[in-house]
This record gives sequence, structure tokens and C-alpha cells, in this order.
Amino acid sequence: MSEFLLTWSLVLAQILLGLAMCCATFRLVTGPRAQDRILGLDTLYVNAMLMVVTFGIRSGSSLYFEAALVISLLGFVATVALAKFLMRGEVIE
Amino acid sequence: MSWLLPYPLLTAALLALWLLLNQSVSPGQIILGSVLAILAAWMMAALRPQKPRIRRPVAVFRLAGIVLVDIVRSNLAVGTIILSARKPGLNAGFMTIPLDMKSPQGLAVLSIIITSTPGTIWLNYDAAKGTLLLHVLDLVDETVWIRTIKGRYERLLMEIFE
Amino acid sequence: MTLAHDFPVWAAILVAFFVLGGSAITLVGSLGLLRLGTFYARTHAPTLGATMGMGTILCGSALYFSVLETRPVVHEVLIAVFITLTTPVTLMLLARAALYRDRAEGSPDVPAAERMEEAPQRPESAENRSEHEEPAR
Amino acid sequence: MELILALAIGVLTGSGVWLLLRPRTFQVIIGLSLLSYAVNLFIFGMGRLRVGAAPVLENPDAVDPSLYADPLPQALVLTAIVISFAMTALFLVVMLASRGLSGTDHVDGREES
Amino acid sequence: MSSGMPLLAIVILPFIGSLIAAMLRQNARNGAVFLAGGIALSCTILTALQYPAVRNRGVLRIGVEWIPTLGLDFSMRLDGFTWLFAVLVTGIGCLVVLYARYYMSPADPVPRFFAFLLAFMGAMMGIVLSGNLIQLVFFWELTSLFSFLLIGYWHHNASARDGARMALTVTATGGLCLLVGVLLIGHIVGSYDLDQVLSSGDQIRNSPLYLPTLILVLLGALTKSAQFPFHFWLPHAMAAPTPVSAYLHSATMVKAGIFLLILLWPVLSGTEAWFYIVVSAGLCTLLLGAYAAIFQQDLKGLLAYSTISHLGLITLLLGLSSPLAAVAAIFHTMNHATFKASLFMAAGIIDHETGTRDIRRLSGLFRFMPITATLAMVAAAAMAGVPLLNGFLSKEMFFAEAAAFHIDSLLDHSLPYFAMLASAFSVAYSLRFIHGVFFGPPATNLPRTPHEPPHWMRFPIELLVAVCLLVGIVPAMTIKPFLSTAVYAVLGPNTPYYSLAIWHGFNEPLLMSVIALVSGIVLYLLLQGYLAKGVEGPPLVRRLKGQRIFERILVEVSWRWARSLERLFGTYRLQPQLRLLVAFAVVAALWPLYRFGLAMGSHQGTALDPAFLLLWIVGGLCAIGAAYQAKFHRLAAMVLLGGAGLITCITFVWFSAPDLAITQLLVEIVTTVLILLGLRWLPKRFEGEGDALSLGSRVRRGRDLMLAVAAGSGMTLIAYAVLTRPLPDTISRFFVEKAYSEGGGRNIVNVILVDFRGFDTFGEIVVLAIVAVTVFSLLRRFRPAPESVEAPEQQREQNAHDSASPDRAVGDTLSDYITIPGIIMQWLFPAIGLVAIYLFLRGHDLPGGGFAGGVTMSIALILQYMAGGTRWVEARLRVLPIRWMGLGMLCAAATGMGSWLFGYPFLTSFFQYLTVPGIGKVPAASALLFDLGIFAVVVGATVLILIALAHQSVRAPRIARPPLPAATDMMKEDV
Amino acid sequence: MPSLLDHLIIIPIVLPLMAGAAMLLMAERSRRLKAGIGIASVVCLLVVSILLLLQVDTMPAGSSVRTYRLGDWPAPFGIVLVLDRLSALMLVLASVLGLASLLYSLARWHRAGPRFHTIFQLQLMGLNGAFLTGDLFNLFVFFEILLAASYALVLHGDGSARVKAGLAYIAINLTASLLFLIGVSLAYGVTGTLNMADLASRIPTLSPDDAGLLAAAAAILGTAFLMKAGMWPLNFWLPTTYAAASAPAAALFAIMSKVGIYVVLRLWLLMFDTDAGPLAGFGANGLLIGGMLTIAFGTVGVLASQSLPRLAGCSVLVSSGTLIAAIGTGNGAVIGSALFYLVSSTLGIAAFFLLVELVQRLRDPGADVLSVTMEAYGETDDDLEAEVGVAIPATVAILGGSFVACALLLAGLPPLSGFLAKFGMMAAMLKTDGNGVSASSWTLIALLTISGLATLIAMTRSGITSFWARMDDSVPRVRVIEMAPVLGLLLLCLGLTVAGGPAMRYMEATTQSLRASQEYVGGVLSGHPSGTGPGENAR
Ligand code: NA
Ligand code: NA
Repeated sequence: MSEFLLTWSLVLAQILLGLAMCCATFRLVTGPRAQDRILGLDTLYVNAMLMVVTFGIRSGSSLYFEAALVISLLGFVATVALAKFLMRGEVIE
Repeated sequence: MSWLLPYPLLTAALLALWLLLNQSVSPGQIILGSVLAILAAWMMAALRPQKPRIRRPVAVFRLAGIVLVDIVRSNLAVGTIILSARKPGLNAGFMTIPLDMKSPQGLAVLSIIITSTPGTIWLNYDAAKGTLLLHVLDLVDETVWIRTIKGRYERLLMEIFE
Repeated sequence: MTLAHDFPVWAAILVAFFVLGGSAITLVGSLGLLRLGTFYARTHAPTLGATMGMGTILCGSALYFSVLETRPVVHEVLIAVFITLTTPVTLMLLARAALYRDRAEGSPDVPAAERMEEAPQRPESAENRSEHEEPAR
Repeated sequence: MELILALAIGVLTGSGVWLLLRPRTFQVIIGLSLLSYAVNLFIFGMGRLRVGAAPVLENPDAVDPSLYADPLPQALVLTAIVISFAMTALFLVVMLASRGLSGTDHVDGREES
Repeated sequence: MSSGMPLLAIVILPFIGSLIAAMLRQNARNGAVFLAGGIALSCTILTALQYPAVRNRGVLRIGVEWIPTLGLDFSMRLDGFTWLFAVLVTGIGCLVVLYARYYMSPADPVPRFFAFLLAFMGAMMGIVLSGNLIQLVFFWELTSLFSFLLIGYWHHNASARDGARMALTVTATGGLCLLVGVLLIGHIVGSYDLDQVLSSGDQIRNSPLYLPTLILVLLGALTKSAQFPFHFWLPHAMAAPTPVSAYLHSATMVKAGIFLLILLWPVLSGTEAWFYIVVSAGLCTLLLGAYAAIFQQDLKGLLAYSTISHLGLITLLLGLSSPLAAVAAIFHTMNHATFKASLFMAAGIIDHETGTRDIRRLSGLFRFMPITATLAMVAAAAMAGVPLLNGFLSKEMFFAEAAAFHIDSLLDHSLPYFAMLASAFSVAYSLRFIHGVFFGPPATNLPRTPHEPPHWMRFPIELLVAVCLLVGIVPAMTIKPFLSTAVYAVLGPNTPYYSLAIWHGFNEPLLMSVIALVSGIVLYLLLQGYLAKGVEGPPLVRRLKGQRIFERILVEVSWRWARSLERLFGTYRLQPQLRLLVAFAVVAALWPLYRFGLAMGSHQGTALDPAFLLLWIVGGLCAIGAAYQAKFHRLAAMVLLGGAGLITCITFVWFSAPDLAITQLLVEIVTTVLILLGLRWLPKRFEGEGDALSLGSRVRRGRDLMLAVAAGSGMTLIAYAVLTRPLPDTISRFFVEKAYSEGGGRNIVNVILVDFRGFDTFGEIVVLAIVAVTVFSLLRRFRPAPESVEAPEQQREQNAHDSASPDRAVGDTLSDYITIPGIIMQWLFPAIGLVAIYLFLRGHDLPGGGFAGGVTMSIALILQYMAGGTRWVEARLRVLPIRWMGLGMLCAAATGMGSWLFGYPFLTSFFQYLTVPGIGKVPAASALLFDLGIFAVVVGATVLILIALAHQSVRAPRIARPPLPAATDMMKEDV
Repeated sequence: MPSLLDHLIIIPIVLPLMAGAAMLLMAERSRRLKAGIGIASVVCLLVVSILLLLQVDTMPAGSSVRTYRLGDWPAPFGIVLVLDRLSALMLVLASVLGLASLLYSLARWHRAGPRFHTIFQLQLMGLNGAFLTGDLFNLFVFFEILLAASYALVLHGDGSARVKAGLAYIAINLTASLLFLIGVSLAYGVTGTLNMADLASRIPTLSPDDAGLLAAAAAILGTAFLMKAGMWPLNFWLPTTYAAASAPAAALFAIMSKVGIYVVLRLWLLMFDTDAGPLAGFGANGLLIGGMLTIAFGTVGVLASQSLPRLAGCSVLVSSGTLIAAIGTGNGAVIGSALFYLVSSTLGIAAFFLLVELVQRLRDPGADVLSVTMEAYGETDDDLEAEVGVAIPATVAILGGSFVACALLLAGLPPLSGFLAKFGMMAAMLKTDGNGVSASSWTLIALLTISGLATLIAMTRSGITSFWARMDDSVPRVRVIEMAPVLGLLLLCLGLTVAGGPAMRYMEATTQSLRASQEYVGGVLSGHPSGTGPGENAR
């Protein structure tokens, strides 16, 4: 019972997250402006991190935790750099 | 002592980080974690950040509770807007809030709170004027937001940091 | 997939609830990216996933592993803390950059900077845009 | 899943090759990055696909290779990732130098006649 | 052995002399002369002393092992024929040295001249004395080389340069053909040894490869001996100093071709092909040379064409394939050498004393230099074939052979008439030489007042003319024994009866001689009127300038054709090259699949997961989007690229590769920052109106699209084929089994990286370090595009806005923008650092490792740069990335070498569990130390690359300087 | 306790690394110290590689393969270094070129950019590693090292030509590196091993279904290697890049294209020899035809070159084409002579690259074009018909003599080793034991001859313009340290002629052991590790 429940809830959750990523990708691909794309990327990062966490549960292993941790801690660096580039035309002044 | 522990709070937080990372509270990890936390704090000291002073630790927990509740509420509110409205975001708009708080750390925490709460986003803080530019998704009544932010968050934050 | 056979049903139900709930909230937030009409409105959308979506899924995870390993597993807190610290940074910087760009283009939909009205409008502002993106629709 | 990954490799390769053959240096650098994703996935795939079998010994005595995904391609990909990062950095800087000296971002250092 | 040593000495001495001469001071005139003369004389004497060994049909040999695997010995061989030739080469060499002593101007840096001359002599002796054919070719090409240097000795004269180059091109081409021909002979005979080759005549002539062999060998011989149609280089070689001409065109260079023909005569001659090719070439040369000689205005030109003609005569004789003709050829070779050398020297004296060689200007010199004139007249008479001179004897033999019957053909039947015609011509040009120069009214306004030359300058001519006379008058007492030795060496048992008497009675040859003599005189008298006009070049064939044709062809083929071919089959552009590379790889990969077939595997795959499908819908869209946007929307392309990278990273998680996921993600982040740093220096691109695609670019895009699709499908196909196959018995089994027990780690990937295959990682960090250093040095002299030198537009506008507002200071916008987020970024600094160390330390057992830790650490630093700016950070932190890299590499290497101390190979790891009080068992592996090295290098390299780029913005004042012209840049800095 | 001598094999990799890394710790100013360290390191390398060469040469026939197990892991699991005659030869060649270029660069080039000495050492490390490694992926890593260093060396100095050429060079090589990775991993996916010897030993037992995939892997790898070797049509970058590089870099690059040749030679003979079943001899025709087309294109390029550096670059193509075609013949005797040719042409081209820069100090840039137009339209200026030789300054004389020597070497004319090499190859092609000479051999002989002739014509043309038709009589400043390496390399070539016997014997022995692939496979997989410890369980 619990196995069935967990398996299907996780599969479903991953599909939902996958759909969420598709939504983010829509912004990523269509824009229209650079900030929209960057926002899409940031969302994609968060969604991907959650996907990794669900994946960790699904596999019953904590080996994937660090991947999620790294996304959560450092994923923003790329988007910050992009945002700063938009604002200042330069990442490091 | 202050040369060893320039930022005791930070050091403690880093030790906690270490122990959480390693999922262990064994003496060995505590020793190693302490050493590393002190080293990391020294690293931080090199950047010469402004030293935050936390005056009322109790307020920290109150604030945390309030924010948590607000976040859940806003989540539901924003979720409803996204799902239900025919054309969501029609009520969105910018607003300016004058702030009394000057502490950069306090402002930083405020920015996190505001931005983390769905429905509001921190746009710009004009240090010269002490005004904060916000974007709000459901801007029906500006005063509600001013009350929330100044009353619920800024006051507590000023208690903590100033 | 190594899901334990003897995992207690109550915990399974809770985990399933957390995980499904979290991902549903995240999906709603991401849906906002599609549905909301302006960039500034859209910036609110991902916070759903980054706050409650993340929180519930992490709760599910913590619960799952705590039950599985019969010890408290709470290192998910770290992810929550980091996301809470970092997502606002991105959003603030990005939204402010967008504001600057909209102001520079003289967009009427954003509040003008105090002195911006007096600053001469750049005639070539349209060109500036063409570098990185299409004109706003 | 195998088919999806194979198609993914194909799409990445196709996009990468297309960009690689474009005349602007920036296109080439993006193309090389896409290609390196494709190649990394390809190398990775050469160890075949296993779900939930990370090559980390949970129990040091369980050394049955069939329990784990093939670790060797993973090690190879790691090396490849690092090297391709280094090369991207180098190519980028050379590209900038070339843009500065030749006045164009055309790969041949001059616009086509 | 010892008996052969002099042979070695004869060849080696001149080269040694040449080296010594080359080192003499430029004005060491007498030293050079004594050196060269001494060596030439000793060679002559040494050669002469060998006569007893070859007299009685003996052959002298000496062999030194050289390259046995190729069947090559360094061997010398001397028989009667080569002895005679050797004497000629060395003897005339002596005389030329003596002559040159007086001929060359005192201002001339003669040591170089004598160095070349000696080397040439050595090479010539090498040809003559070679005991195997490859060695012969070896020296053959050397004569081409040294003759090139000698002809071009006065290289400040364009004609010398042209003449030298032409001589080299023609003769070296021939030499290469000869090499192939000789290789074929070796292929047929099975050896290059001359003795073996000479005894395998039938084998060669009956071989199916005979004709190509013959043609190739003849190409070598005929080009060297200036035979038609390759004769044109010789007159231009007259730009050489006269001693060179006297040497090269009488006894040596051109005679090398004749030498080869005679040497191989026993094995190659006697076939129809030989007859037709050699006789036609000889005949054409004989006639053409003689005819052209009559009309030359330059003394040396006249002699050059007469040389061509006489060489044709010898060739013709050899072509006849009859033993008697061969005898005549050998004999005439000697005779021609003596009279031609003396004539060249005489011409040189005239030139030297009068300052000109133009027959039109010269006249009546007999009065001023009677002795020289007399000598020249005798030599010229020998050339014309006047009785009592050596030329007469060989010419008689020639007539006899021309009249004899060989192969029933028109060519054969017409030979006597052509022979007489050519002989008449030779009488005419000899007359012209004598009459035009020495007789007639005394010449006026010559550059110099003519008089007799110094005695020793004339001495070589006197000696040679004496030989002409002696041989001509008493052949039996002088040349006969030597000639018969030589003839026997060539013909062996086929040696015919021949008589060297002056008088053979009234016979056909005599009649022909008389007719030729008389008609020659008549011809000269008839032509005097025409000649007096002083027209350049011979009538009828004046337009036919071999040299011009040669130059034209050379330029056409070697320059114009080459350039168009290079353009046609090559490119200088990058795009086609990349296209070719990709296309080549696609074809190369698909061809074997087509040839050997490709079956998909039967392996049970992993079950389809819809979420994974969704992931790759996202990934695919991102990839295609990036491809679509990269031209005009760089930032969009980068963001899309980031999306594709993220999906790749999740894929690694999905299929059990947490280490890869972490690393991919970190690299992804750093790469994004890096490219953005670069983008600042890449001026914007605008989607212009003029971007409507031309047909050409449409076609190109279509082609590229097809190629991209082909590459993508190919990869899909191959990947799918492999993915559906069961995994073979891989070497990974070992890694899984030994990772913990012998590698001391549970993260197998990491144990592979730092232990099993630590050497790869070792190399990988070196790559990283090299690239970082390269980026650093490239950026030190970086000049940005002029459009991007200024601060970015955004900054300028924001600063303008700040300064326009009364209550704002410049920089306020930035500080409002970054201060608050910056504080959060600052807080994260120690946290990220701690995570970096965490990742580093746990790597051996769990996902992480030195690389991941290092990159994380550098991201922590970069984040501070982003938040605070370069100056802000560097006022607080002192990062010395180059040191980090150096120390890291040393640490890794030292760890590797540490195992030497314990007697193990490089990088052998050691581990054990240390029991630390309070902590418990702690794994202590040397691999951790190695990983530390990796960590250090990665931090250093990543930071160096990023910071070096970031520093460009700080360097603004230096950058603003306009870029220097590119080519001279380096020089300026350097000098 | 094994002696340090057992670790000799790895010295060519570790020593330059240590030297290079140590120099990173020194300040930019201390160039003299760095130069000293660099020279010391290269001299040590030379000594070590000669020792290694002597070591393999004196080993008994049939077991001339020595291995070094890195990390003490047995082959095929760990990475092994493999020393045999071929790799020892390449090591010696690399260190000779390294010494020559380094000495040359001390005159000025080492000051032309930061960290030159480190890069130089690491370049040598990459080359040596590529020659020594017995593992396919490790080969990739060393390729990347040597390429990364070569990028740095191409860009060393300044000027837009270098950057432009460098950009193309890097782009093409990055693409080829990706191909390399695809090939290696595909080979792994099919056979499950990365060790070259193990790979070779697995091929005969390969399922027929997998043959196509393995061949595809080999073809993809081949593309990458042949691109590096400079095979037409993948070679247009080569002359441009080599010509743009600074002289010492270009001289060192003379061996870079030979790395591609080396790998093709090694892997091809190892993988697809007669016991490889359906795959036996796979790709031979491709190599043969590709090589011949390369000779043809290189010849055309040599003739069409307007400048000396480009001429030198194109002669690299001729050399590569010759070697590729020689390998493609699959004829042992031809390959033996081709190895001799490899050494000779590498030394010659390196000397030429070094010389070219010195010669260019003599001439004005317009001279190249002028020389051809003068040739085309004749009518040269004959005013200075003085019949007195011009005194040539010693510098010019030495440069001229060296130029002649280079021309002879590249054109394959006596007395230098180029002649013997070409002769050896042609003779071997004709040595057919009674069977007819194949059409491809005829074509190749013709191509070799024509390419030699074309080189001679082109070299004569440019030599005459450079030395004989100089407009001004100024004597360029050439330092002894610049001239000595050139002369040294040329003397080596002369030495190769004189000592042709032993040299050729070594090459023959090398070829024999290369063709007996069982020797290599056995030597690596079971072989005689040189650095073994006392026992199995010592770890
Ligand atoms: Na918010
Ligand atoms: Na084999």
C-alpha cells in the first residue's frame, strides 16, 4: 500500500514538476524580453532542484541531496550575473 | 577572544551548517566543524562586513513565525489569483513606502521577507530618501501593504537590529 | 527504485500529500509565468515554488528519510535556508534591472525615476533593445 | 528512456553542429558548449543507463558490479567537463582578442565579401 | 682494403678542402689558391698513381658498410674507363684552379669560390668513382647543387641568378628522374651494386620495366648533358665566371651525363628504343647547337653552343649502339674536354684583357696577344676537326660510324648527311671564332687595352693545346694505351678493332671530312655579310627561345597553376574547414556502419518515465532555441544554453551520477559568469534591415542544416545502438570490487578519479592551469574592440542620471541596486566556503571531491567580486591564483612521487584508518592529498580566468589607448 | 627496493611538470632563473629519453616493451605507460626539438609574453605523455595538454595574424577533441576497455554485430588524429597556424603533427592487423589515398606559398602526407623507412622554421611577390653586371648555408638524410618479391618525386630572393644562440646520413615490433612492469 502510494504520488509529483518546468521553459524560449528569459531560468532552477529532491525520495537515497543543495546555494549565481549584466552591462565592475 | 571569534553568531551558524551537512553531532564533527567555522569566519572577517548586533533574540522568533504565516497566506492568495482570475495581474502595480530603518542588515532581512512573500517584490531602496519601491501583485489598497510592512516587519526588525 | 516495503502507511500518506501538494503549488506558480501579463507580475510567480512548494516537498523528504532511517533527517533545512536567502537576491536584482530598462525606454507602465523626466530621452533607445531581445509585445 | 536520451543527444548535437558552422564567433562558442553537453551525455550513455544505482558503495562489502551503474564513463565525463570548461574559457578570450584586433566577430576575422 | 684507400681520399679530400676554404678569410686569396691547387694536384697524382691497378683490365674496389638494411654500401670502384675520366676531372681541375688564380679579380672574395669549386670537384669524383648506382645519384645531385652555387657565384647579376636557377631546376629534375630510374634498375636486378648491374644487361633489357627505366635514366643523362630539348640551360650558365665555364662545360658537369650514358651503355643500349631516343636527341642537339653557335655574338655563347653540339655528337655516337661508335664516343669525350677547356680559357683571357666578349666589338687581337691567339687557333682547329689535331681523329671515327649501317630506317640513312652538315657548321663557327676575334682591323674603343696575360694564366692553355697536338699527331704513343684500357672497361669482350692512325687512306670518312671542311669555309664566307650586321640570335629559330619557354612553363605550372589549385582544393576560411571536419566525421562514422551493418541491441531498457520525457522536451526546446537565437540575441542564447545544461545535469541525477550532476552544475554556473564577463567586450550586434538572405547564403544554410541533421541523427543512431546493447565485460568490474578494499573510498567515481585513473586527473589539472595561464597572458595585452572601450551604456546613463540629480552622487544608482542584495551575498561567502570544504572532504566516500570543492570555492570568491566590485574585494582579499596553481600542481606531483620512497610507481595511493581520539576512525588516504592539489589548482585556475577578465574593466585608462599596428607590436615591446 | 632507474619512464612527464609548476611560483621578472631551470629540465629530458632509447634498443627481440603501472594498478584497469622503440624514438625527437626551440627562444621570444617557460615545459610534458601512454582516454588527456599548451604557444607574441590563426586553430581542435571523446567512449561502449593493448586483444573476439560500431569508433578517432596529422581535406588550418606562430613554437610544432601520425601508426597497426577478423586492414585505402592527396595538396601549397613561413607550413603537409600514405601501404619496409623519414623531416622542418625567422630579417616583405613577377615577365634589371663577387658577411653565409641544407632536406636531395629517407621508401615500395609493383606504389613514387622537385623549385625561388637578390646590404643581427640550434638540427640530419646504417636498423626493428602486435599486447597486459613493489599485498 505505502509502496504504491509513494510510487504513484512521486511519479505524479515529478510530472507536475516537469510541467512546471515546461511553463518556465515557455518564458525561457519566448521571452519576450531578456528579463523574462532570466526569470524563466531562475524558475527552472528551483523546479529542477525540487525535481532532484523528489528523485531522491523516489530512489530512497540521500546521494542526490548535494545536487539539490548545490542548486539551491549556487543556482542563483548564474541568474544574478545575468541580471547584473542587464542592469550594468557588466558583471564585475 | 574577538580575534578568534570575530563573529560568534556567524561562527555558530556555520557550525550548525557543518553539522547539518554532515548529519552528525559526533564529537569529531563538532571539533572539525568548529575549526572550519572559525576559519570561515576569518574568511568573512577579511571582507570587513558591518557587524550586525542582535538585540532581541526573542523578536527573531516572533518575526519568523509571522513571516511563515504570511508566506503561507500569500501563497494561497497568489495561487488563487493565478488560477482563478480571467486576466490575472490586472491589479498589479508599483508603490513606494518610506522606511525608518537604516540598518543594512535589517534592510537585507526585510528585502528577503518582502521578496520571499509571494505577491510583493522589493525593487529598489533609495538610501538617500529612505524610500522603498515595491511591486505588488494585488495592489487594491496601498495602505494595507504599508501597514503590513511597516507595522509587522519593520518594527520587529528595528527591535532586533537597532 | 528502492521504496521500503514496510514503510508505515500513515507516513506514506503524509509524504505523498507533502510531495504532491508541493509540486502542485510549484506548478501553479510556474503557470503564473504563462498566465500573468506583465514582467513585474510574473516575478511573483516563481516565489510560490521557492517558498511553499519547496517547503512542503522538503518536509516530505525530511519525513520520508526520517522514517526510513528511523532517525531525524533534517538537512533539508539547509536547502530551505539557502533558497530563502538566494531567490530574493535574484528576483530583486532582476526586477530592478527590468525597471531600469523600462525606464530607459520611456515605458509609461513603470514609475519614473525622480530625475528621469528631465534626463534627455535617448533617440537610439530602440537600438539598445535589439541586442538581447525582441521588442516587448 | 534509452530512446529519449539518444534523441536528446541527437538534438543537442544537431543544434551544436548548426551553431558550429555559423559565421559568428559567439555562435561557435554556444555551439561548442551544446556539443560538449551532447558528447558528455554520449560518453555517459556508453556505460548504459541505470536508475537509482549510483556508484557509491552503501555497504563496503556489497561489491557486486551489477548493483551499480558503470562508474568509469562517469569519471571520464568528469574529466571531459573540466577540460571543456577550460577550453570554453580559452576560446572566449581568444574570440575577444580577435574581435578587438580585427574589428569583427566573424570567425575569419573579416566580413565575407 | 688499403689499396682502395686512395679512392676514398680522392673523393673526400676535395670536400675537406672545401670546408677549410669556406672558413678562410675573405681576402685570403693565395691561401685559397694554394689549398685548392694543392688538393686538386694531389687528387690528380693520386688518381694517376692508380693506373697500374686498372691497366690490366683490373678493377679497384673499396666498400664501407653504410646502410645494410637498404642494401646500400658506400663503395668506390675504379676501372680503366673511370680512371680516364677521373684523370680528366682532376687534371683539368688543377689547371682551372691555376687559371682562376689570375682570372678572378683581387677584390673578389675567392675562398668561397674555391670552396664551391673543390666541393664540385669532390662531387664529380664521387660520380665517377661510385661503386653503386644510388651513391652515383647521391653525388649526381651534389654536382647539380654545387654547379648551381658556382654559376650563381656572381649572384648580384640577375643573369647569374637566372642561369643558376635554370641549371639547377633542369638538372635536379633530371636527377630525380634518374633516381627513380636507378631504383627501377635496382628493382630489376635486385641490387644497386654497379658490378652486378653491369653484368645484368640482358635481364634489364628484357624486363617489362625496361622502357620506363630507360626513359627515366635518359632524362637524367640528357638533362645533365644539355641535350635537346633540355639544352637551353647551358648557354645561360655562361653567366658563371669563366673558370667555372671552362671546368663545368668541358670536362665535368655536362660530361657527367655522357659519363652515365657510357657507364650504362653495356646494359641499356642495343635496343630500338635506345637507338631512336638517343640518336634523335643527339642528332637534334648536334645540328641545333652547331647552327646556333655560328650566330652567337658572345664568345662564351659561341663556345656554349658548340659544347652543346659536341655533346650531341657524343650522344649520337652512343645511341648508335655499335662498339666502334662507343669507342669514338669515349675518345671524343676526352678530346672535347681538352680543346673546349682551352678555348674557354682563351675566351676568358680575351674577356679579361679587353673587357668584352662581344665578337662584334673584338677584332685583330692577334697583334696584341699573338701567343694566346695561336693557342686559341690550334684549339679551335681541333674543334673544327682539322687533321693533326685530336678532334680530327675522333671526328673521323664519327664519320665512319655515321656512314655505317645500324637500324634500317630513314634516320639511319640520313645520318651521314647530317653529320657532314653539322661538321660544316662546326668549321664555320670555329672560323668565326678565330677570324672574328684575332684578324681584321685592330679593334678600337675596347674597355681595356689588350695585351698578353700573365704567363701562368696562359700556362693551362699551353698545356692543353700541347695535349691536343700530341694526341692528334702521335696518338699511338700518347692516348692509345689509356684509351684501350678505358674502352675495354666499358665494352669488355665486345671491344672491336679500331685504329688511331691519322691516315687510313682515301675512304668515306676522309671524303666526308674534306667536304665538311670545304663547305664549312664556304658557308662562313657566304655568311660574313649577314654576320657583319650583328643581329642577335640565329636566323629561322630566333623566336624559339628555350629559356623563355622554360620560364613561362615554370611560372605557369609552379605558380599560377599551383595558386589556382590551392584555391580550388583548399581554403583559408574557418567555416568550410569546420564543415569539412564535421562532414568527414559523419561520413567516416557512417561508412563502416553501412559496410558492416548496424543492428540495434536487444537489451532490456529502463522503463519510460513521463517526467523524464518532459525534461527533455524542455532540454530540446532550449537547445534548439539557443541555436536559433545565438546570432542576434546572445543573452537569450546563453540563458537557453543554461536551460539545456540544467536538464543535462538532471539527466545525470536521473541515471545515477550524482558527482556528474554536481560538477556539471558548478561548471555551468562558472561558464555563464565567464561568458557574461566576455560579452561585455563583444560589441552589440544589430538585426539590420540588410539581412535578407541571398541565394548563396540560403544554400549554405540549407547545407549546414542538412549536415546538422545528419550529425544529430548519426549520434542518435549510434547512441541508441549502444544503449540497447548489454554492457560488455568492462574493466569497471575491477574498480567496483577494489574501490573500497584497495582504494579506500566508497565513492567509486572519486576513487577512479584520484586513484585508479588519477593520472587522467593529474593531466586534467595541468590543462586547466595551462589554459588559465594562457588566458592571463592573452588578457595582459588585450585590446578591446573600439566600440566597447567605453563603460557600458547602462553605466553611463545611470551615472548621468545620478549626476543630474541634485540629491544623488555618482554611483548611487549602483549602490541602491547592489547594497542590499550584496549584504546577503556577503553572508553567503563563508557558507559557500564551508560547503566547498565539505564537498572536498567527503569526495572520497560520497559525491563531491576536489574539483567540485574547488569550483565552489571560486564561485564564493566570484560572488564577492560581483557584489562588491574588483577594487572592493582586492582591497580586502589577496588572492594569488598563479601561486595556488603552482602549489597545487606541485602538491599533486609530490604526492605522486611520494610513493617512490616506498618503492611503488608514481601515484600509488596509501590509505589507512587512523583512530583519532574523540572522532573515531578517520580515513587517511594519500589520495586526499592528491585531491588537495586538485582543489588548489582548480581554485587558482578558475579564479585567475575570471578575475583576469574582470580586471579588464579596471584597466580602462590603458585600454583607451589606440591599438598598435598589429605586426610590429611584439617587436616594440621586445627591443 | 627498486631503484630510481625503474621510474625513468615517467620522468619525461613528471620532470617538465615539476619544472613548469615551480616556475609558476617565481616572479615574472626572474626570467634568467627560469631559463636556467627550463634548459636544465630539457637537457635532463634529452638524457633520460636517450637512456630510455638505449634501454629498449638493448632489450631482447620479442620483448622490447616496458610498462609502468601508474598507481601500481595492473593493466588494463589502471593506466600504464608503455615504452617501446617507437615511443622512445618520439621522446628523443621531442626533447631534441624542445632543446633547440628553447635555446632559440632565449634570444628574444621568451620575453614576448608572460609565463613562456611554464607553457613550454608543459608542452613537452603533453607531447611526452602522448607518446608514452598506453591508455586511450589518457591519450585524450595528454592531447588536451599538448593542445592547450600549443594554443598558448600559437598565441605567444602578439599581432592579429596570430590571434586570427589561433582562433581557427582552437575552434578546429576543439571540434576534433569532441570527436576524440566520441570515438574513445564509443570504443569503450562496445569493448568495455580503454587500454589500447586490451582493446586490441578484444577485437578478435568481438561479436560481428559490434564490428560496425567499433569501426565507426575507429573512424571517428581517425578523423580526429588525421586532422591533427594534417591530412587533406582536414589540413587547411595547418600552414596558416604554423606560419603565424613564433619561430620556436613553430619548430616545436613540427612534432605536433607527428603526434597524430604516431597515434595512427600505433593504434592502426595494433587494432586492425591480420587477426582482427573482418576488421583486418580496415581503413588502409583511406590512409593511402588520403596521404597521397595530402602530398599533392602540400606540393601545390609549397609552390603557391608567398612567404617562407607558409612554405615551411606547407612542407609539413608534404611530410605528413608522405607518412600517412606510407602507413597506408601497410608494407613493413616502407613504414621502416617512413620512420626514418619522420625523424629526418621533423628535424628538417624544425630547423627550417627556426631559420625562416632569421632569414626574414634579411628581406623586405615585398620581395616574395616580386620574385614571381620577375620570373613571369623576365627582363630583369641587368645594370650591375660587375664581374666581381660580392663579399658575403659570415652571418649571411651561415644563414645561406643553412637554407641550402634545409632545402636539400625538405626536397629529399643528398647529402642530408631526406634523400636516404625517400630512397628507402621508394626502394621498399619497389621491393615486391616477384609480384608486380602496384599502381598505388607507382603513384606514390611519382608523388614523392614531384613533391621533392616542387619543394626544390619553391625553395630555390625564395632562397634566391632572400640571399642573392637582396636590395640592401645590411647584415641582420642574429645571435649565436639563435643560430646554434639551427646548425645543431642540421648537423643531426647529416649525422643521420652518415649513421644511416644503425639508424635504419633501429627503424626496421621498430617496425617489426610494431607489426608484431602480440608483442605489445602481451608486454602490456602481462608484461614486465618496471616499478613493481615487493608483493601483491603490499598495498
Ligand atoms: Na515576493
Ligand atoms: Na591485433
